[in-house]
Amino acid sequence: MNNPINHNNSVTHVSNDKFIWKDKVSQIASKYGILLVLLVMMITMSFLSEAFLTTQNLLNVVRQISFIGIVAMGVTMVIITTGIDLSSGSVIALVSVVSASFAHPGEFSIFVPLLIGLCIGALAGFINGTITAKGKIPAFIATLGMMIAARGLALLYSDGRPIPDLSSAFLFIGKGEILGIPFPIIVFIIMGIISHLMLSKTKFGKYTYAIGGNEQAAKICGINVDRYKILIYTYAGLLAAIAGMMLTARISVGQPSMGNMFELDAIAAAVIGGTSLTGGVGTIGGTMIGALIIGVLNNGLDLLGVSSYWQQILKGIIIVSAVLIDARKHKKV
Amino acid sequence: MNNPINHNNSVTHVSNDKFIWKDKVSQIASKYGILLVLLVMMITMSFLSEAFLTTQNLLNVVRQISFIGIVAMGVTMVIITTGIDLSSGSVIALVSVVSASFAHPGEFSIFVPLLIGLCIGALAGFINGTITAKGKIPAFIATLGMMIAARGLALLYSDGRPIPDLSSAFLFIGKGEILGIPFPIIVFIIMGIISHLMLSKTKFGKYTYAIGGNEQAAKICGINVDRYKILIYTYAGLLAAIAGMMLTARISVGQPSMGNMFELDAIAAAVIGGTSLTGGVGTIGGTMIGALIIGVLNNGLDLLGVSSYWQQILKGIIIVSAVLIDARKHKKV
Amino acid sequence: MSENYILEMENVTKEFPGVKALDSIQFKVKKGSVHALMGENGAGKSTLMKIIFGIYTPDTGMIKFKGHDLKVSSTKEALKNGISMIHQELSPVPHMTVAENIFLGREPTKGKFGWVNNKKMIEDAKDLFKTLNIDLDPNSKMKDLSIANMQMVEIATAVSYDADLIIMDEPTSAITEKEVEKLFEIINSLNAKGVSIIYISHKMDEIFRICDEITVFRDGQYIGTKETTELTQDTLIQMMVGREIKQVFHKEKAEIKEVILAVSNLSKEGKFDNISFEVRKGEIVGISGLMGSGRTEVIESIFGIDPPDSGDIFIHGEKVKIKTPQDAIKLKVALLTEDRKLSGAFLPISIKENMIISSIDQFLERGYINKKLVDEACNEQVEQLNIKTPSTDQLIMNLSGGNQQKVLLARWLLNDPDILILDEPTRGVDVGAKSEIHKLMSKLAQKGTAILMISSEMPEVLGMSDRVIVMHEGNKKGELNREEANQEKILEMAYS
Amino acid sequence: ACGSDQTSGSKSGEKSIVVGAAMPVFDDKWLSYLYDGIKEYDSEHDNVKVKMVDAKNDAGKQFSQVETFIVQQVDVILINPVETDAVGPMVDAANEADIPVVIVNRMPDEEVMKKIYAYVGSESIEAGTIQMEKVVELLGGKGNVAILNGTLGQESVVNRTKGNKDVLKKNPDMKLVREQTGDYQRSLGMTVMENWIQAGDEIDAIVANNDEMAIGAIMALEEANKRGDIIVAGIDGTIDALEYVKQGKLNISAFQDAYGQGKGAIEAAIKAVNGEKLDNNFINIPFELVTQDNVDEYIKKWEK
Ligand SMILES: Nc1ncnc2c1ncn2[C@@H]1O[C@H](COP(=O)(O)OP(=O)(O)OP(=O)(O)O)[C@@H](O)[C@H]1O
Ligand SMILES: Nc1ncnc2c1ncn2[C@@H]1O[C@H](COP(=O)(O)OP(=O)(O)OP(=O)(O)O)[C@@H](O)[C@H]1O
Ligand SMILES: [Mg+2]
Ligand SMILES: [Mg+2]
Repeated sequence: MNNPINHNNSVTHVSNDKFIWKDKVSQIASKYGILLVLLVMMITMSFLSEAFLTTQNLLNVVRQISFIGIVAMGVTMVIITTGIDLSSGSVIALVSVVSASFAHPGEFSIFVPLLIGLCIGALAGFINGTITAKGKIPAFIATLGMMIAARGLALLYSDGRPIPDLSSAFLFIGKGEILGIPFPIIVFIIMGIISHLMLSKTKFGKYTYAIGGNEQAAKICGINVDRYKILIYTYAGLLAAIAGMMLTARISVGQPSMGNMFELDAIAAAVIGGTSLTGGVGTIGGTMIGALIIGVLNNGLDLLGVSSYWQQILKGIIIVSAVLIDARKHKKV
Repeated sequence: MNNPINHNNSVTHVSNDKFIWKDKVSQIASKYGILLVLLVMMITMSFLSEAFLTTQNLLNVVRQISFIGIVAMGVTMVIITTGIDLSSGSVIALVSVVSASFAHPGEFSIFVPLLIGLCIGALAGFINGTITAKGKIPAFIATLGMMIAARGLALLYSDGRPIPDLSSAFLFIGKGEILGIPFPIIVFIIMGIISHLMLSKTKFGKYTYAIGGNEQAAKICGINVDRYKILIYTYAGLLAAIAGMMLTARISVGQPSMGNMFELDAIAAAVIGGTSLTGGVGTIGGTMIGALIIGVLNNGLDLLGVSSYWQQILKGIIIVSAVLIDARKHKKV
Repeated sequence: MSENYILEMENVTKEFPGVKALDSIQFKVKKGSVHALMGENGAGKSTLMKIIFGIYTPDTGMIKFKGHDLKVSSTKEALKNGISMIHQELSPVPHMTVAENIFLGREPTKGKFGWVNNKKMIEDAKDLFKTLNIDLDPNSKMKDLSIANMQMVEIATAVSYDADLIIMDEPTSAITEKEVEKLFEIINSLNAKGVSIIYISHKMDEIFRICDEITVFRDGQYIGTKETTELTQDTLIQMMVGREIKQVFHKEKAEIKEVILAVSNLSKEGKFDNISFEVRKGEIVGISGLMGSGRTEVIESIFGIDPPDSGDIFIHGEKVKIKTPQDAIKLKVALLTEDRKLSGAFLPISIKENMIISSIDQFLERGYINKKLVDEACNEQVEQLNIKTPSTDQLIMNLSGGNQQKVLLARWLLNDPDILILDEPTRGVDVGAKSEIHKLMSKLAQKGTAILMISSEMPEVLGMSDRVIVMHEGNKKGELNREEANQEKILEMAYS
Repeated sequence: ACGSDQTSGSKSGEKSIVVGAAMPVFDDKWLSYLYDGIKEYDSEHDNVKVKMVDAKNDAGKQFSQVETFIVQQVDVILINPVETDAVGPMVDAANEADIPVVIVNRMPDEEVMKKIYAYVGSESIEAGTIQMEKVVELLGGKGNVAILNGTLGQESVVNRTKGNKDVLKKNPDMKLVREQTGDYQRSLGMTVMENWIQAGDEIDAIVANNDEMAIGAIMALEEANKRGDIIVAGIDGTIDALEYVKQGKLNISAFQDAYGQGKGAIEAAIKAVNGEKLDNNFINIPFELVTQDNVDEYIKKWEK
């Protein structure tokens, strides 16, 4: 009686081996399908180019996607609630120029630009969330507005010019290394773990899925849907700010044109990683794999010296193929 | 939205006059809300700038948005089926360079570039539709792939260079006028009427709404959902091709960088015009108004000489406000 | 003898990942008969119907329709062959009109461009409603209808195909006695025209009233087919459950104590007017009334989903303000809504998560959800409510309707409410499970929970309630004690 | 100041000259100095009002903006074309309305040159030419070159790269081993360089379409300790880049006097309104090669 589930499972009384086996395969495939796609890509690449499977190159790849990867985590949560966030790229730009302007050597403590950057990101997210939740308008429009306006603010603030001359403490968040591992990678992993725990182990996470799964039911279950939506968008803004500041430090300059098209890459990483745009489905792990797929693709095509034009063509085809293969695995028998 | 279960305003048993009246107002508001927003914007503009309400300027505004407007019609249909089309901008670019390359004076009949352009657009749409419908992957990914790949193809075909030197017959479709009305405006209106009739009067239209409203129900009623989806994406591709060729003629040169970010404007026009990203809802009329709102906004801010940075900031705020006002009107009393 | 049968199925098997839904079953329907298909939740009834209708393809098996081998790979073919179906899960296209929904996929056209003839469609729909005696406007949007009316539209749609075989998968789960009578009239007239009907329902009295033959499935297996006259309720239940279930309503005596919930003069414009009643500790109060009488609206108001315009709510004698469901939940009120798909289940999410969502705080340990606590609590519910599933990690989407209902009930039980409001708690639930839910209600009442139950099933109202409130067009028509309540009295009040 | 909210037409008092300036994109560092050249002139002259608009790199949009200027009946239109091949129709439209046109920075074809009042600037191809010629010189006519392209499809990218390649063609011992787009962005220049380093080809010179990508490449090289004596060349001569040149990190840049072009353009525009005749309507403000030897001279230019 300890295990009522087995006991109740009278439907599977035909539990022959073949049956269970089929089940397992399909479960594994659906859970790890996109991971398999990533592995296949990596193996293929390592045959095509010797340079691919070196520590340095792999570190490069992960560092390159760590910025988009971090943004994509917030975007994943937003998409799980059936929302979307088009503003990430512009928020990155705004955070970049403002935080850079407070990060000149010898002016302020390192905490000033960091805090200001985080606040701007969080505020932008908060506004996105509030307009979407309280204003009852599509997230697409709310965040599109932010996308346009935040870029304008970034340009206005910087007068369209880059802001160089950053303190070495600030530069560390983009260029530093700890035990040989680039700082952005460390942040990527830490934020991945935090976001994963938030989504899978906390009330916040369960509510996120519930809101995406059935918003009406969520309300009836006593979830303050508006409040959680605002929280989720704010978190997404915060992650964009982190990525924005690290990227600024990485290239040693605050730039109002930074993060162009980032939103699209971030959404793509989430969707490739299995997040459903119809809501209720998605994981941080999947998104991280999605981001890695994009990274390996970019890196691989560069390593192979494929020309820019062909790179684009192949990139389009490979992204679609990766998701197609994954979808095929999910398919019901 | 506060009532999770949909018993609506048709509570007939207490049918006092006040009630019916309220109902009417909300109906009108919900039908014409966004039109009212457009009118308010136009009236405001005509007070702020004398130049706004001149025939020439109004023709300019309509011509400016006719390209995006035409694309947005196809995008509207796609969104009604719960899909999305991110590829329009790139398809425009591909059509632009290929059709331009066949449109040099004295080489081919005018029909050759036009036909080739249309075929390319339709083919791209067909591929989008087939991958989405048959491959069972999100339209976001399928059309994102096309967005990247078609841009690559356009660059490859043209080697990244513009293709000038077009025949006057070809140029007519972008610069010509009939009875003083610019040709693109005429095409915009004609395609608007055709698309509207398709959507509201034909089986194709009914099925489009049915697929978006409840795909399962549509399948159960014997509708060949896949086939109709493919048709819809193909039509969207065709419209992108028309816009692409007219735009090419308008600026007298085929360009691989043409149509950058068009997809976003087209989607925005549809959504501002009341098309719901969750499917099943949307009209061509609404989308045309949505496109006009974007056009009046761009033109107005330029006329007023608002500096570019502030333009962006204001544009973001105004788009959100327009939809907010519209949403408020819809709200249940 | 083959020509006597319109449909013959043999050795049909269908597996889903982890579940053998049908295990080489047989099923035969005589021409011009009404054939009941019975079985517990998850027995495989809907699965078999979906196979006949071309939604699923069987793994193995033979199907003969009108004496010919039937190979249907799409619903289109099924419809063409003369089979139509009322689906268990309502599946409306919300933003389209009633007429558009009815004629979806076969719109009348006119002119050489093939324009859809909207006028004719509306006329046809009106005619259809007239012959079926249904009072609905074909121009109204589907999303604006009550579930009951959506159900009537589905019935009308299925009938309008002029099919030889109509499958009715729980057509009465969302409608009240009045509409059930209409449906039975429709079935009788179809029968007279020689149309065969497969009828699935968990309501015993319906089966015995209109069905000629009964086939029983249990856990995906064929148990037997009998003439209705050969069976009694008890023997039928025994076939279905495999054991004897004697008493259908487990109403146990509970000590009725002080008033917990009292509402006075609750009104909402256009919805209901001046509603007052009390519910006591340990008491089960039923609310009866016709479809659209405003029962659901009243309890949704109390629960804060759509707060009332005026009137007061008292809990434990104290006046309370409930503006949102959160307020209600804090006051230990729980509400099981009537439409599990729209406002109940989180379809893409697991059973487990569906269960704990509104009582999540009790599973938190230092901010994290304690998996062990969750598993224990969920497994206990699965056992107590006898929910059929291989695992609580299964998506709720993949459960049969009745089992979904039980999961949602479990969600609210985990909240340990003082006041439990149930809106159609046994909709689509099989006899066995129904009696378990009833038992549970009794047990909760004995523990001191106050239960307010809306039900459109007269036997359930009469069998379970200590008191019955009857509503009509947004007004409370009266209250009857358990002793004085009977079907005639209630109906009289409900129709007045 | 520029674009401060005056409406169209003239105000009371003396008739002021309204200049419509159609600019390609605002978030470009180099161009922002060109705009400064225009804006400063505007603020220094009370009788001149400049309306500056941003086409966001969209030729169609630029056309619309020019049309709006025509509707507003500005006195002269200043265009920095998004697409030089697309500027013809805009000029035609302006001419039809009797509004003179001055084009700045990106040179249109001969046909259009005949129809405009003046072109102020240089030729993109020249930048690519002088940049690569210096690279060839430094490498002694032999070596492997990698090119970092700007945003694909843009006029400057096409022509700067063409200039690069024309020079390579004349030097058979020079080999183009890699060519990839860095989208004119420092971060992407860095990413592409990282990947090239991993690919392990022998590269003797990185030739970038602008300074930002060149700096990105330098940063990637330094980080990988591969800077060595690889030659890195950019274009634009931005302040950052000049600093890099001074430190010897960036070997070559091609300075283009943005401020001077802006100022020259608006001066030409005013002349057009006043009906002055020009002897030659190509007002050349050429690219100048910057190396460590002459960098101070250019740094001084920025300082003023
Ligand atoms: N698409 C599916 N995927 C996985 N399992 C399924 C699917 N559809 C049905 N099942 C399983 O098959 C079994 C039979 O389900 P079915 O819906 O046929 O039951 P039913 O007899 O109609 O029950 P109810 O009376 O509750 O409607 C159940 O165990 C159910 O969980
Ligand atoms: N004939 C009808 N026409 C239109 N709407 C109706 C009709 N009947 C009911 N409704 C809708 O149903 C609502 C009341 O239904 P409600 O669900 O509160 O009643 P109920 O007594 O619980 O009925 P049900 O048995 O359907 O649950 C009304 O507000 C109305 O929106
Ligand atoms: Mg069923
Ligand atoms: Mg009800």
